[in-house]
Amino acid sequence: MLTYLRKRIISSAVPLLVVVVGVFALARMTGNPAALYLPLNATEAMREDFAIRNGLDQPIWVQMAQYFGGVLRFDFGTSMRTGESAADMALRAFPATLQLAGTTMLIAIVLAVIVGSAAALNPNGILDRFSSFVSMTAASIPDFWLAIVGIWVFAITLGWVPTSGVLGAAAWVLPVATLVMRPFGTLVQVVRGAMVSSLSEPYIKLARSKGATQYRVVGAHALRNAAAPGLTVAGDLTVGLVNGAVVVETIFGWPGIGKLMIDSILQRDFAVLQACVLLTAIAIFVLNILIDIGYALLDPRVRPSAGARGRRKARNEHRGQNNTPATTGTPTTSAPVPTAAIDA
Amino acid sequence: MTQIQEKPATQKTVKANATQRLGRPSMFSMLLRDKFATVAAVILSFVILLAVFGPVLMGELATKQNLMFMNKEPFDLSNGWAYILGSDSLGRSMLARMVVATQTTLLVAVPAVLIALLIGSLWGVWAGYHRGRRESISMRIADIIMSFPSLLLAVVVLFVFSPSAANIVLILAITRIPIYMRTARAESAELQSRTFVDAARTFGTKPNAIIARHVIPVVTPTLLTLATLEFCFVMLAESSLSFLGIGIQPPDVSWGLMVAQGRQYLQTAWWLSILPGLAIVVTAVAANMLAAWMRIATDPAQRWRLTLDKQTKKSLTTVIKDTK
Amino acid sequence: MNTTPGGNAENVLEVKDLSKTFHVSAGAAGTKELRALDGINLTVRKGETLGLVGESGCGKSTLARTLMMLEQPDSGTVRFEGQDPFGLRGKELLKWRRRVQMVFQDPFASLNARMTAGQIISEPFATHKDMHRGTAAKTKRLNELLDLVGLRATDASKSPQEFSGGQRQRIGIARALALDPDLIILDEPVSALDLSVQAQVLNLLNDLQRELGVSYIFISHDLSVVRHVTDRVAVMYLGRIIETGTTEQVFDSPLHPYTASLMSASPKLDPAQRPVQRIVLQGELPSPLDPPSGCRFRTRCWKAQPICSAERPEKMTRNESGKIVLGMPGVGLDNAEHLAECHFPVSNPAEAGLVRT
Amino acid sequence: MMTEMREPTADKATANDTVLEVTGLDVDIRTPRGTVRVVSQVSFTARRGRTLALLGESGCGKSMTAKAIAGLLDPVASVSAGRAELNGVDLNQMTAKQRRAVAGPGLGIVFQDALTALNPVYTIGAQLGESFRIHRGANKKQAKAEAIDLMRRVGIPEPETRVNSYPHQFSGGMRQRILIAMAVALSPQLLIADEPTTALDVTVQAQIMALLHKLRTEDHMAVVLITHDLAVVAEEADEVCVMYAGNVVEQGPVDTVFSNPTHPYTKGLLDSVPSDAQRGEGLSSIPGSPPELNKIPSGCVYQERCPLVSAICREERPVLRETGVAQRAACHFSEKVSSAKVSTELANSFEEENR
Repeated sequence: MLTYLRKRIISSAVPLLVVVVGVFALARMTGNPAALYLPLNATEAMREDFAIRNGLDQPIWVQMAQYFGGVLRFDFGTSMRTGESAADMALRAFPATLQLAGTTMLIAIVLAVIVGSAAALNPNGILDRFSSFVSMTAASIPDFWLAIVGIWVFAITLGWVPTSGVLGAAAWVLPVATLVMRPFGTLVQVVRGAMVSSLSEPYIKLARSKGATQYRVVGAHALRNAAAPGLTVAGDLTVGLVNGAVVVETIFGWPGIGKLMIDSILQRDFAVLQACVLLTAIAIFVLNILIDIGYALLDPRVRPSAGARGRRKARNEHRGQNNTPATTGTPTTSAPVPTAAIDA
Repeated sequence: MTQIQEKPATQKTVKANATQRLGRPSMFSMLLRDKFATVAAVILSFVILLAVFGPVLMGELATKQNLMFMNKEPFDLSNGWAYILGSDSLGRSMLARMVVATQTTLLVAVPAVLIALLIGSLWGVWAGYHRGRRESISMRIADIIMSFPSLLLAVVVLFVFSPSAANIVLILAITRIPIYMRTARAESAELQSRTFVDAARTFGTKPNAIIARHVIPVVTPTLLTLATLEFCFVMLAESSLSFLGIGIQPPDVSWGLMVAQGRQYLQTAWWLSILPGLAIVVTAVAANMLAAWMRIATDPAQRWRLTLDKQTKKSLTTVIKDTK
Repeated sequence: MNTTPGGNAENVLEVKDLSKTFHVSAGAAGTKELRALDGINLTVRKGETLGLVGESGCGKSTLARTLMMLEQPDSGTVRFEGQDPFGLRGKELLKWRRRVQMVFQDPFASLNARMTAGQIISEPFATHKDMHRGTAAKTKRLNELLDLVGLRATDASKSPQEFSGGQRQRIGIARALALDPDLIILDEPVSALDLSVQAQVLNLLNDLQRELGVSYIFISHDLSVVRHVTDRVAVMYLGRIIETGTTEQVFDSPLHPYTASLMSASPKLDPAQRPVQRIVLQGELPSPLDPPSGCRFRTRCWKAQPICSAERPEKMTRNESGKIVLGMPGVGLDNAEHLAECHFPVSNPAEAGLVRT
Repeated sequence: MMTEMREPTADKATANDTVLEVTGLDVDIRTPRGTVRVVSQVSFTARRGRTLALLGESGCGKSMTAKAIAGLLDPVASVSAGRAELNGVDLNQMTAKQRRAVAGPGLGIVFQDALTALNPVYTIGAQLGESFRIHRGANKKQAKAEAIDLMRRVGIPEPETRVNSYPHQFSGGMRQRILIAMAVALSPQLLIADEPTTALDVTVQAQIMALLHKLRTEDHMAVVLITHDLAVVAEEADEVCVMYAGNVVEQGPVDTVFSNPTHPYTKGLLDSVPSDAQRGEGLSSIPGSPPELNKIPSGCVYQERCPLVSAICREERPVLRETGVAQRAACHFSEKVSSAKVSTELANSFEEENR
């Protein structure tokens, strides 16, 4: 298991590095932020002093060397806006996003598994139509508009929930509801597709031939095989969730890392921006590793003994199968009637 | 006794089968069969017409400020058809602005989808066919782009290189290339191992000829369906960028921008945000439904569903119902 | 019919010591060597059908793909009418491609569902443009081919789904004949077909050989079919050819214990042909990743002795009087017809319980 | 290592050892283009300690018949008529609960392709032990012990260690043994083997057939063997039902039917097998191909390919009638079949005319 982990860390460290260096270079190209922080009539000397203090006068690769030197010593530089250490600000904002994303994904996965399996069991039933309708709308509604409609209906007209802020359970309802639509919409179709295909596999007939009850056939045999593809897509969706979080945090004033990132970009607060980017990239990197481990637990064929090629092959198979975004069948024609073998 | 229970439905479909044998039933006749797809096609063509001719028709109506008509209620005909959808905080007609916004939104979304489709598919097919190192490197690059939230990447890039429409198209295209690449690679890798491709190799066909003759015709329908789905995603991404203030900049107008501008007036003038948002949703749902129909129409194994006339469709649903 | 050593006008194909190794990644321990072909020697005479028999995993298909140049061998030589195809490039290679064609096992997978039968059969002409210039010549040739394989001209516009398994295999054969080859490699051509349709296709292949004089390499795991169709047979086990000879010799008086167990194991319809005692091999096919040392069959052979694991057996034959003649290294046995690689070959059919005395 | 050739059990069939009695079984499949009958009026009897073969080419309904008896039909298919009595109790009338109770102790089924039939994400021990947990309430540990005994019984080496391995870590032959072990776990009276060795090589096939034979005699089970391989039927089965387009066209003891076939299709099949006799010359092949199941003609199902076809065959479907000792065939001219070498001369003329 360890060699597998070591290999996995090395192979995904590269994307992490590329992203951080990329952001570092891009941020530097926005020109000199002095204009933002110094009063308009600031003299040339004050600009000079500001540049030296923040090390902006050095050539770019020197700045990069200094920065990464600092990173190794956990010194992520200080925010130009508040003077605080960038790392503290990022770490303070991160848990809020983590909780939001975590709750949303949890709800999305649990709902998707229940609704998805039920939809697979009775094709074209109410749950099947409901799940394809939800995944259709989820893929078609911009999350910021959904948030605004939510506020307009529930906060303003009905007044059940506050329009923003974090205090109290009610404050969580709208943000989570807005964020959960897209992952749930995609995941429910993936689980439904995986369940339909695993229910048609011969090992289901074998289980039935042993006299297993419907509950055992679906719960133990079919669901376990449908879990692996679901997990791969859940991983991709969590990355997408950070997109949604940025918008939702801005609208609901949620003190998350998404909002911090947007503010630090708009105010060109490089240090904080880089700290946030690094933290998000690390989180995604850790998430990918967890998914791979979970995947190996679920599907023994991809365990290390099956060799790296087997692992990548099995995962690509699932990813290839499920990566088209929300596969939304129109309610009437989505019923998976098995085309009879005798179809002329 | 005859072996099969002939039902009137089957006679009619035998005729349908006959047409099928003469040549594939035309896409158009299949479109009419699925009422959801027909509605979607109508909406999309209306939106496209609006985008092309709208701004010319509206002329300067969209920018003429009329301080007498600030924040007018929509749907009250008293103040003429221009204000049927109400007016914004500067008294400009919502109808006119939304029509002009259609053009901007399509001018961003369509090129972005086309660029991503072209680059992503060709790169994916090439990587999938040749496999080996080329495939793994391409997949690593795709993973890098996919492993970072596309919106944040866009925000950073757009902030660095001033947010003009061209930049938005570029960044939206780049972040969506991996989606096409993954699908194209998966399908091409599977196809290149098929026996009829091996057969083509045995009589000396060159890889590019094989790709053109065997791989592309199979991959194209799937990718077109994906592109229609992506059109909806890219449109939402553009409006999110505009909403965050880094997308379309005033004086240009886009639906996302209108929603953002209307946000502070939510209590008093709800329609400033709600109506443009509705336009996005309607267009996006239409694109989604068309994509769902295309998925079935272009897949030979599923196509028969669309050739059934009403009579057989009823028996199809009865078949489904009592399979439970 | 004796074969003189070295290049011989009569031989369509001569293969000497052909080897092919795949590098398979096996878990954390990096890659392992899979010797799919380990020193293959083979000759095919003009107008002859050579059978290639062996169980799954013995390398039959890899050999076919290598002969069709879909795989690059590591060592060994292939002479096609005196010419080495692996040395050819560009135009020359394209010309050589016409002379060897292939028919595949699965009639459903070997035809592109989106093309019509006519397009499938004339696809080779798209690459060999100089063969039949102009559409008129192409259609004439197409109709010729359709007639040759027992299909009607009107079938050209139909798509593969509208044909039965047998008819689809005829389309595959027509495509293989399109470039007028000298040798066709048939990779399990009838295994996927039903019995009644199988007989039709076998008859067709027989008629084509008589009419066009084309030679076949007939790969199959179905012994009754091989016995009926082939003139000579080569038996493969784990990447090596362990016995070759005329079909009668190999089927009726096998030299190698593995061949004997194959003949004995396969169920027979005609009670008279059933063996007195059936040899049921124990154990499983060893993994090609680490094949047994010396003779590769020793782990399942009931006659195995210590020498079998020590040295790889030399070629040997049985002379007219039925005595076993061991080939000493260096003493060529090439002129012998019936060869096998074994230290303790089966002396006579009765010993393997093959013949009901 | 050398096993004696098995003589087919010739003891007289007594009434009390009838395990499975199938009479007039019809199976329909609902497709959007109307209902299609894939199994029509199939009747046979499987006796304890004997093997009955359902022989036929692909699409003849033999697998569908087996699935109907085992109650494993796909949702769109259903048994529309007939009885399948296991020890006197009609399986078709059973409730789902009763069906589950009999699946395992009463009836076991071995599938063809072991790679897809085993659940890839569970260990072999868990899957083998499942029958004991369902029917005998065994806990995990007991189930595993039973699994190890079963693996040893079917000849899988080092069962103690391999019980925790996964299906993809076994070879084709081993996986098939595991499937057989699962089917005979609770020593059922009836074992249905659906093409058990089709996906296997000759040497492994011989091992599996030997194993099936051993288990049948040890547990004196009745075996229904589904196959398209005439040689396997000749060596392994005691009785045979030849099926074509959903109908039984001939049935009887294997030796009688194969030495003296009384239906043109059986005769045609026997002559299509490449045997030593006609080495080199053309095989006598049956022209055309089996009809598609939704285009089966009225009258005799074999009329389109039969060399003896005449007017009566096109209108009236022949019924199974006595044509020899315990031998029955569904043909209007069955006496003409065994005399001439029917399939070759007439077949060729037939082929010319239909070309």
